Amino acid sequence: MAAVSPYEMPEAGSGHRQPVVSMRRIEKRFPGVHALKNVQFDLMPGEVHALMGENGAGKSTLMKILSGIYPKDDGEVLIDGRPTDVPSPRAAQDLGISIIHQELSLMNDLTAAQNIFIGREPRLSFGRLDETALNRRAAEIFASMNLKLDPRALVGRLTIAKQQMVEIAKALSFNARVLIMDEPTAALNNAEIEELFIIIRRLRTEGVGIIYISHKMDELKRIADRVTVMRDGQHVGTVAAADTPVDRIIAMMVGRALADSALTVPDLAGAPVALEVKGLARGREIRDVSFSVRKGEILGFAGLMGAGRTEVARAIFGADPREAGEIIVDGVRRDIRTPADAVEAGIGYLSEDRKHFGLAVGMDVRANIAMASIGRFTRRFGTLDETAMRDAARAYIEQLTIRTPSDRQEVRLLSGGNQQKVVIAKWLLRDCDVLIFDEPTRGIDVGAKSEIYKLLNGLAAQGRAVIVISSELPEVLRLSHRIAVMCEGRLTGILPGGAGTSQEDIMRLATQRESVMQPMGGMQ
Amino acid sequence: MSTVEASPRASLAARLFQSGAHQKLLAFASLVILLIGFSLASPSFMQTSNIIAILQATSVNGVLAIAATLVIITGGIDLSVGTLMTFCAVIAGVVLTYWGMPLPVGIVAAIAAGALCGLTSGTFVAKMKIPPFIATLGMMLMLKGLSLVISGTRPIYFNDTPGFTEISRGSLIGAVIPGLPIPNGVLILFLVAMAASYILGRTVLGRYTFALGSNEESVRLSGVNTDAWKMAVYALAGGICGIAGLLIASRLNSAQPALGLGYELEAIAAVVIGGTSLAGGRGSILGTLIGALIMAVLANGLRILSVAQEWQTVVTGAIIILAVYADMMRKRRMG
Amino acid sequence: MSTVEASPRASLAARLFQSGAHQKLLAFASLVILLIGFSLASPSFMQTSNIIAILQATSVNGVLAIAATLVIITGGIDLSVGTLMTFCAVIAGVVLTYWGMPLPVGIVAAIAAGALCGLTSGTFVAKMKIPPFIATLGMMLMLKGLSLVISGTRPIYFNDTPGFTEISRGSLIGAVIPGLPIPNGVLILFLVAMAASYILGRTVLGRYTFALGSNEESVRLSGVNTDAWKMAVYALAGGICGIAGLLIASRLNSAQPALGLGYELEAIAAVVIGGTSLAGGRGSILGTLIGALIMAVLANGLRILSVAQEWQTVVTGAIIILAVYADMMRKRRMG
Amino acid sequence: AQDKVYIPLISKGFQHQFWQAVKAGADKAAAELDVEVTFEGPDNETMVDRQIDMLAAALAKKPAAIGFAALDSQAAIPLLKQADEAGIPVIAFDSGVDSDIPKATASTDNVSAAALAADKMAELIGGAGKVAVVAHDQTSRTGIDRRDGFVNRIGEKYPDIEIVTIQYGGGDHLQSTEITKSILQANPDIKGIFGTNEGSAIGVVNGVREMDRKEVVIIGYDSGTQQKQAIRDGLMAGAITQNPVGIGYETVKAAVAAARGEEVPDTIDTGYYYYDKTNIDDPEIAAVLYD
Ligand SMILES: Nc1ncnc2c1ncn2[C@@H]1O[C@H](COP(=O)(O)OP(=O)(O)OP(=O)(O)O)[C@@H](O)[C@H]1O
Ligand SMILES: Nc1ncnc2c1ncn2[C@@H]1O[C@H](COP(=O)(O)OP(=O)(O)OP(=O)(O)O)[C@@H](O)[C@H]1O
Ligand SMILES: [Mg+2]
Ligand SMILES: [Mg+2]
Repeated sequence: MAAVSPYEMPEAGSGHRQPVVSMRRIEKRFPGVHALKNVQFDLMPGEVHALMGENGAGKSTLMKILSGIYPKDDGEVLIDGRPTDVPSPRAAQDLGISIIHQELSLMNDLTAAQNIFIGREPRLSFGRLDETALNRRAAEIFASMNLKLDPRALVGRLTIAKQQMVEIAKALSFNARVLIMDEPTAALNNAEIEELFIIIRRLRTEGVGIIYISHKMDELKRIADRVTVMRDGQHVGTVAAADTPVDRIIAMMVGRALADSALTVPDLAGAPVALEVKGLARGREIRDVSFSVRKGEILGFAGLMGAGRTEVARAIFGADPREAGEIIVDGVRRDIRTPADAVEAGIGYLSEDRKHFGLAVGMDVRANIAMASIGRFTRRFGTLDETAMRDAARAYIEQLTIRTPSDRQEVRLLSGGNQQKVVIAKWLLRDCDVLIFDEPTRGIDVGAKSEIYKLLNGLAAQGRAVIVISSELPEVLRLSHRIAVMCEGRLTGILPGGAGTSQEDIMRLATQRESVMQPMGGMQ
Repeated sequence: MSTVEASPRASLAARLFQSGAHQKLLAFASLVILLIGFSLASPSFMQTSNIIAILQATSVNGVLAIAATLVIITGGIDLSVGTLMTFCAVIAGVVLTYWGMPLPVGIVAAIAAGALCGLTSGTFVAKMKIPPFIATLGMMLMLKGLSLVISGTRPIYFNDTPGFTEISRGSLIGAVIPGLPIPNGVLILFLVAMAASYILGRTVLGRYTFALGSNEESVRLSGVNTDAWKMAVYALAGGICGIAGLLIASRLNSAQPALGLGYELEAIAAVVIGGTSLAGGRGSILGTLIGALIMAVLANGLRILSVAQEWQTVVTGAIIILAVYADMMRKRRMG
Repeated sequence: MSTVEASPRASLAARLFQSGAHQKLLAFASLVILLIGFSLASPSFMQTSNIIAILQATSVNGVLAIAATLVIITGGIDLSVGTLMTFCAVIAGVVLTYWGMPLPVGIVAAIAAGALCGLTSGTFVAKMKIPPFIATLGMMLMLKGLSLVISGTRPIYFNDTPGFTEISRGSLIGAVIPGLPIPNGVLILFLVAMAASYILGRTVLGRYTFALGSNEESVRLSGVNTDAWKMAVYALAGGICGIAGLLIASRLNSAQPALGLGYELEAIAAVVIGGTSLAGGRGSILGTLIGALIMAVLANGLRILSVAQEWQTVVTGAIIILAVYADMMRKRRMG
Repeated sequence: AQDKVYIPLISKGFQHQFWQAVKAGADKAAAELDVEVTFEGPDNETMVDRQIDMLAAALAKKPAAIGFAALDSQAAIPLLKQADEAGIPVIAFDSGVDSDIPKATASTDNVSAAALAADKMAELIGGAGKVAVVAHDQTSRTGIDRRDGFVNRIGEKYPDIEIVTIQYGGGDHLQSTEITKSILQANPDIKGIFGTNEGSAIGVVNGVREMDRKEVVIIGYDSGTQQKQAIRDGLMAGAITQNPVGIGYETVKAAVAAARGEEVPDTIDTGYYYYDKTNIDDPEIAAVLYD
């Protein structure tokens, strides 16, 4: 592909300074995948350069080359205008390049502070650790991020969002000149995203160059100076964020314009109740949660991080124990103790943490898609019908445009977004009456996102009950027929969907602390 | 969707290979090198009788290693394979010699006892959440003691059960093809390998075996009754140890209650040399067979060369490391 | 930020506990139950002489288990601890008896030999990417053979080195407090435990030990030379095995070249009973000490009760499982 | 329960038939003399320190006397001294203890017994040819004595006999079988093999049978059902037997006497015999064989 791009390449804000990073003609191949083809990219000091593109476009791969994780096959990397080798993560660090990876890569058995300073521990003589200084410095970083987190908390016990904040803190602790953020906000809620933006703006004024990868289009305008778009491993163009409409960027990403249909809330008054939850409770995490979903309905769940939405979903699904509460599916009280019971009762749950709870990443796409539906592919004597499994897998690969060389590719080799699609395919194939989607679009590109919205609407239209837990309020508003809002383990209210409800309405309920609690929510 | 795939009914041999297809079985090269090396070093080595001796020497350890492979693929480990083998041999002895039951009853009893003990280990692991290492270590000790208790710390002989020694020593193949007196023990090893390979590659149980080792929690959250499947794998492995028990008892024409300790490490070594990962989620029966063969060829070859025993041990250790290293290198080069 | 921390210089005892603080050492309860049970069952059990015998019996396995703990926390496993111990004992024998060097030279030689062998295993694992199970299995076999080769398959006696037996059998404590004739072997176990615990909890090496077991890739991506640190951990573990070698040689007044096989499983069992996870990333020395004590108390108590030997094995297996189960239950209840 | 005289026997092993036969003799004496006997030994003969732990536990029970088959005399000396100081008489059995603490030693002379096996082997193969040894242990006292007794006698008296290889199978039946097969494979002209204990001897028999080399002369050691059967079947030429039941019996008897303060003889030679098809049913031989 020629380096000629159909779009102009505007310079970053101030003057004609030299790019701090310049990547030229980058090539990268994996077995079966030509991940990067003749890619150009540059970064000015003091700019926020957004890197956009569909799932599997090659964004993470490009950044891994820049940060010394993958060797490039061809092309050159210039740092401060000089051709430079980045043979290892250590070399990248020494060059002042710091990266927040898309997939969390923390040591769960170590504390937050220990994670942040791994490899750079403050030391006393004889290799002794200065734990006090370690915790103090971590606390300082957290304070600068306005983050309330105990530096001595074990990372494995933190929520994903908190873990993501630890990753960010770690990247910040390097005081790098180049900061790469690969989907830092995928697991964050609005408040945390605001804090992150404050940090990013501060760094920008300090002259740090920031590469920002995200699938959240609304963030572009707010934070990016320039936008580079990639498609199919190729550089499509680089534009100034301020004077390029989002639609145009989307068009560059997906190669066409996306038509977004408005939400129409169906009248479900007469529809039978598919799932009813009564008095669900466990300790301080879930406090007397009751609600119901009708067939054909999409019930959104909104709330701040740690509000307990995931806990509620897992308790319904039997993944965690519950102390009290009834679960009624299709009018029948079901005794759900394990996920197997839940699936038996027709409930499916797509977890928010695909790597740990959604996928067997060492297995292939086909096996993962079939994982919840093996019974359907079992013939006499327990043998598997591989042909049927293959056909089913391929159908979903096509329907969800999962980018993979074949259905036998190991899932760990897919890009993050495509992995998420595999989990979705798994539950679509299972064909449940009640589907709980926990953050279904985490890490999914705009094009695919609208595909998934279509899909969720389609599921509802087929008469299924759909519960969508999402930390993106626009998404909740865009999808939900009704919106349940949680705060501190309680259901603080259920709002009607559609134009009548605003983000502010939701936030009010989401921050409704115990003191102002009123008996509300529950059954309609 | 159009049909692009190979024929869905692959040949048996293809099946044996298939479950380890993405595994790139390179331990094979080490085996070939060993074979060539020993052939050059000693003319006694590459003779039919010796090849058969090697195969026969592989049979018991091979069957045990297959059992261990299944458990290891789930991400567990089974330290009890050796003493369970002995326990099953003792059970066969009790049923056949002490109770005087007919041969098939003894065979079924040994395999059933193995499956039951495997199920027990599986229950410890799946239901009681005891780490497999401890659950099977405890089982190993318990079975070691129980074998002695049941047998009265005496070997049990099978002199009253004509035909029992045929299980391992006879040669059905030799009866058909006179030039090829492959003992039944080897045939049984091969059949067990085929069956295990089929189960791993083609059945629900096999699919879950890999899935459990790959990410158990995600499988559980897919609505699979992971505990039950895990117990099934341990039970299957136990049943296979029962077969090993029959093989060794038949070969020694006796159930030796004190035998079996130390066999677990040898079996696990064969599994790992064969490329199965102790972390679970990947592995193949063919690899394990090759691993077991490597161990047997090494032992046989060094003995044939009359290498001093202490040096045999040193060389064995070094070659195990080298074989796995060679495997690693090639895997890395192939990406 | 204000100071929130506890005093940075904790007491020695607190340190011993600290690295296992989040571990909730509940194996301890099993130990207490065993102690109470045996005391009630036999008056011979709770006597000073017997308690000292138990501690003495713990010392060698305890030190080995500490070495194994370090490697296990990195997510590896060390099967060579037993034969490495023997190898170091033989080296001490060669240096002291065959070469007639003074005692300190022998001590240094044994520990250095251990560290060197550990470093070799570590190199196999870190540089050659051989799975720890295989690397240390190979090492175990090589060392087993080499001990026999070097010693000429004969025990080496330390009769010409007066004072050598004092390493384990003498009692410095008893010299100070006459009523408490705790053998030096036990003192050494305690000192090794303190040191290991300090290293784990307070030094860079300890930090990387846990970090490697928790997520090696992430440590590597943080720019740490993971290979070097891993090799350091294996070398340290090897050095500790060298101390175990001195202890056992001193206790037996001889280096027994054939000893050591099977000790690795016992050491690993102590580690796991003590709550250290075989998956790596978590564990404590105190837990390991308790695990080793549980094994020693069990063995001694059952002997004191004159339980038939075959039943001793059965009961040991069952109690190991039960102890870990009890631990699991309480951990789960405490979340 | 401690009113009965209590005598623990710490042996070198437990699971092997030989040790079970010793135990049977000890139990017999215990029943006759109305004393309580326990019998314990480590899993294999390398575990010197485990044996010491067993001895320590036995001493803690304050027995009237102790029977002890030392894996390594030196290693046990501190504990034996402790016993001596506590006035607990020690009776050594199976092989001696290099110390004057034991009041008596009930044992077999393994070296001369193995030499007898060498003589028989030479006689059966006509004084010339290749032979091999499948031994049970490379480092234990019994293993070394039987190997050396055999090898030295061949070296001294039979210059035309060549010992081609000595390999060790740990007394494990299966391993000894595989070893034997390798030896037969590598030496097509081998004339005889000596197996130094029951497991080794049975392994040799199995190996010869599986390789169908029935012309090879096998001499075994100890007894047991299979070995006796092999001798009756003519597969094994003959074997050395000790008198394990006698060892156990005499040990307990001497221990009881010593506990009562009676004089006991320094050494109690329990003897050894060569048996083959011709004398296996003699009452004198049958009495010392076990199943
Ligand atoms: N290690 C690997 N082996 C094989 N293929 C890989 C590997 N890493 C990435 N790929 C492939 O390279 C392509 C680019 O992946 P990359 O992770 O860079 O995408 P991305 O743009 O970051 O997507 P997403 O938005 O989903 O994170 C994908 O098709 C992916 O499957
Ligand atoms: N692994 C864990 N260990 C300890 N506490 C946890 C863990 N996971 C969640 N929590 C706590 O449980 C509570 C509920 O968290 P949950 O994840 O259900 O919230 P949520 O509403 O789904 O928010 P999120 O947007 O983060 O998913 C929070 O207080 C959280 O800190
Ligand atoms: Mg990506
Ligand atoms: Mg959540």
